Amino acid sequence: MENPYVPFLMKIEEIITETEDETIKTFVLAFAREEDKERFAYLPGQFAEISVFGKGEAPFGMASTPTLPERLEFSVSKIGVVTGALHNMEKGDTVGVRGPLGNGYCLEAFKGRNLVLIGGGFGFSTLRSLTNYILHERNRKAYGDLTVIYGARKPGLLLYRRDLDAWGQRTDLRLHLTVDQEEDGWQGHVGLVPNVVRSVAPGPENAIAVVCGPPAMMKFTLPVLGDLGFSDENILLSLEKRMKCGIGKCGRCNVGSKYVCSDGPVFSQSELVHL
Amino acid sequence: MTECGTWEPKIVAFLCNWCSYAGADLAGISRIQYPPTIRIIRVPCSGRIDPLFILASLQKGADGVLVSGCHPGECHYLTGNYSARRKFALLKSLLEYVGLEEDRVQFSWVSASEGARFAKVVEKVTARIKALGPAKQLVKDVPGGSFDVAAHS
Amino acid sequence: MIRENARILRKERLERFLEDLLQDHLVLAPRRKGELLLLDRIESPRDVVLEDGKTKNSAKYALFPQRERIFAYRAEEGKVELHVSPPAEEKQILFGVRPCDARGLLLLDTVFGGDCGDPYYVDKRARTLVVSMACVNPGPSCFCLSLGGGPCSTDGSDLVLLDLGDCYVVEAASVKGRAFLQDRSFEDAGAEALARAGKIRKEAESSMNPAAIGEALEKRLEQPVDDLLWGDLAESCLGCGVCTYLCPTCHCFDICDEAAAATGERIRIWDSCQFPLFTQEASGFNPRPSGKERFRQRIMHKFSYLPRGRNMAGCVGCGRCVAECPVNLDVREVLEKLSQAEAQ
Amino acid sequence: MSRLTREIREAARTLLRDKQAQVVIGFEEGSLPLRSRPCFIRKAEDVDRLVWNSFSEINLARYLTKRKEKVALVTKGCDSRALVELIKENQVSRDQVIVIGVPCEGMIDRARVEAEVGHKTIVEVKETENRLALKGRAFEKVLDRREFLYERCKTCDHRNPVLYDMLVGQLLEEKGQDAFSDVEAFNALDREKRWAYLTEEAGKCIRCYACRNACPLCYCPECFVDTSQPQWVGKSTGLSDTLVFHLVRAFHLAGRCVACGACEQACPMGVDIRKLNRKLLKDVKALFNYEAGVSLEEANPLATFSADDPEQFMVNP
Repeated sequence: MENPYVPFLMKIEEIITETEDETIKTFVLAFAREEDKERFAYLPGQFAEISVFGKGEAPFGMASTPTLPERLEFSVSKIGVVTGALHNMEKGDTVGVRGPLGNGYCLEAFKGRNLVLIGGGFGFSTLRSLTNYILHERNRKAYGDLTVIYGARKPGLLLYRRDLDAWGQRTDLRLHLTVDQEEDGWQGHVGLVPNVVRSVAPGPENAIAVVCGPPAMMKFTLPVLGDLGFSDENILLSLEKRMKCGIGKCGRCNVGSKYVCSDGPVFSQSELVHL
Repeated sequence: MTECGTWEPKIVAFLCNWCSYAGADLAGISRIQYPPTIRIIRVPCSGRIDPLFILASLQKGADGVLVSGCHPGECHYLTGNYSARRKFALLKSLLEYVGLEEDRVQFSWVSASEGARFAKVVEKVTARIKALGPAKQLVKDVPGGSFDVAAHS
Repeated sequence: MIRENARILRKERLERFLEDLLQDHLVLAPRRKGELLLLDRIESPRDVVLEDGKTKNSAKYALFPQRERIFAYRAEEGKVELHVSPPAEEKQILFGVRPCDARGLLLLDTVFGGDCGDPYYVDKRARTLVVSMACVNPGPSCFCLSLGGGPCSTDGSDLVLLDLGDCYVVEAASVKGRAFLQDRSFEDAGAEALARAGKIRKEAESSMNPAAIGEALEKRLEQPVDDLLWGDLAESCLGCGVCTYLCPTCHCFDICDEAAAATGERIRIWDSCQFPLFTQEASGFNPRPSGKERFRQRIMHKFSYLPRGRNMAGCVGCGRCVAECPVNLDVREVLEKLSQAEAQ
Repeated sequence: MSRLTREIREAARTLLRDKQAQVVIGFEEGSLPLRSRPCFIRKAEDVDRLVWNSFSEINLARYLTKRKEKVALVTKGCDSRALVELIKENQVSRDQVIVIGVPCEGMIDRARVEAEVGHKTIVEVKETENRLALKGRAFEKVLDRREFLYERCKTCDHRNPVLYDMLVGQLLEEKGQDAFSDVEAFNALDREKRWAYLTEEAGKCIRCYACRNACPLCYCPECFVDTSQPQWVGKSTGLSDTLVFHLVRAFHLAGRCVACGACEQACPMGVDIRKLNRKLLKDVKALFNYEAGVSLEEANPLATFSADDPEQFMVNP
């Protein structure tokens, strides 16, 4: 039988420093074998375990989009042992990848609906994946209005500036960027994500809200969405927990009776209130 | 390696910045010969040495550990080496008690002006460790699977 | 439980029987190592100790060992090679494990088997024959009856032996067990032996006083329990891993790398929900910051989440956690208090 | 009911009734034969749960650190010594604890009792004076409790609490000084034999950390085995890592270990953890003339020094 604990190898093709404090880098990985690429069919919102050999594994959501299947991108914040080691790696180095793991966003159920994507800080990576997926010319028609609300502490900490610039030019997407601390030349919103959600006030009709970000942001955004008329079934959250196996066996990432890795990481708010 | 009879031990030497490290430096500047067996780790003071450093060195494959600091009374921080001496006495005795080869872990005092003494300490320590052969007792066995590790080193 | 197809193994033939098994099997059985009674590999039938109750380690040790290599690697100059060891092929027999341990394997089967199974466990399980020894003399920490098992339960076993004094009644409890019996010449158990077996079984069961743990508790745990009560229940808990490591059903693990300069291995090792590091995130944030939350997790996982998700409690009542807890924190009392606690 | 049990209950009742203490930490009957266990009494009407017997082995000082309440602690000799160290290390304030001192005649090593009856199941135990009456399903046996004490209790020279606010029972005569003959005997073995013994003991360890967590002086918020940056010690049961865990833990207790045996009695695998602690106890006494947990004033031997401390072990070229 296939061994779900053994990673396949990928090469680092590019490393992009995302933030001005250099604590978040995006690693662009290339498949070494065609069969790995074919096996790695994923949905936005899924994640993978990245191995740095000798240091261990850590889970990261795919920041790339399945519409560009040649490369995988992972944005990594330098926090612990594995992430620290990743940050020390260079172009051409080899890492291990295990996945795709977990359940992504249910793209089928999103069809024909208006989408409100709300992200904060580092949690934006899978929403970037989702946004790029929807914006792809093959997919865009299948979905309704797309609103993206994304906040960071300050402008220099916003990820994916190249994408944000491109999205800003488009007419089929409403992009609201916000920062906690204003800086010279900043043209977006100023304020915390929940407050921006309230002022932007996306309509709940035929809409699904997807929230991903730090726990505090999620906690304060939920009641705002409730006030705006979003029902719990139409609010999706992507959770983060310490994980190891990624396949619902090692026992550490549960919220109540559900494992974030194998039952999630995407949950609807209506599921979560029961846990 | 061992088989060829030219085995040289790997000895981790924790040297205090103010005395023993300077002593080693002096030995170098003065071109005093001593065995190339030591791998120096500079520490602020012999008092900084946690027994864990010593055991971790042995786990990672050091054949011996030398800890050296300022002579009593000459510590840059006044009493760091006095505190260290108590720790070392207990550690040395404990390791011996559990049956670790006695000379794997050694301690010395070398001042900044004692380049020659430093060389002699290294000679003596090396000779003792050489007599023991490669360390096995605490070495952590990290297999390379089917890879023949020895063939590559 | 002891049915028609039962056979007889005379005690004087036990040694010969084990010797035969040792020919072509790895045999693990209770044996003494110093004062410890351990389930461990035996070299000779004389190593086996069958009368002294359950072993300190549970049967999971044989199928889900504390340390298991996933792969070895060599990483040099940006290049990495992995080496995954092929599974062993030797057949193994767990001889003389207690019915509670055998039953614990059923829970492990649901976790490690099925879709996206754990190859290590699944492979070992397929190569393993479980021959359990029914308990004629349950101890004061035993509570298997309260969890749907029993001192002579056949759940999870391939064969079950019951001690009649001069001989064992051997019963096949699975297809594998039946095939095993067919291949060997055993006497059929006569009506007299079966009657004695039934009597012994009844006596063993009636010597236990089962507390009702089950649906009522499960129902109760669906409702929130006062946080203060969890604090009280966990007050004496040391937060060590004795209960989880010796438990036949606890299966949480960690995956980590052990590295030398260029080579190393990735290993899978037991971990415990009772340890703070279990859920601590790299940022330092810990969703279960104190012993109270970790104690709650252990109880809820065993008696609420697993029954809901896997249809079986994460407890078989072997009593190891009761007997081995350094502070005698008795899970039976904990469950009783939880059952009685008023809903919030 | 023993006199000590009665007096402990009386003391607890008074302290709780007069609100001198918010919680009394003592022992209650365990749920199994041969066991007592910690209990936390907060209401005067619950004091009758308290007992004192030959199984009151746990070092209750373990429960003092990080506690906010005013505590009355049932304290035998070794608990009191742990308390002294905790006070010296600023982990517990003397004012926070009312010490109910209990002179201790030693605790029973249940493993010995179990071995004595051939590991047959014991279902009931009655203790009267020095007699221990055991009942199993098909046997009865009476033992003299004095023959089944823990090793450490046999050589204990601090049976009376070293400090107390109230005393139950009567002070016992202290035995003579511990001669550490066990350490001498082990030291006399060949080096290879000593190493073989230690590796065999470490090989039994399952890294459950019961020893550490039961120890009243292992209160570090993060143990050295748990650090990840750097990760000093591997997490698996490999022999090297397990040995380093036990060696360094023992060393961290040098000059602090009060020889209470909490580690060995917590260990489910019967690892001879005290082998290391005993050696350090002996050395600390011999080299620095210090005994942990005896005096509130005397400085910890590894926090001080003397100009003429021994150094004949140093390399002198």
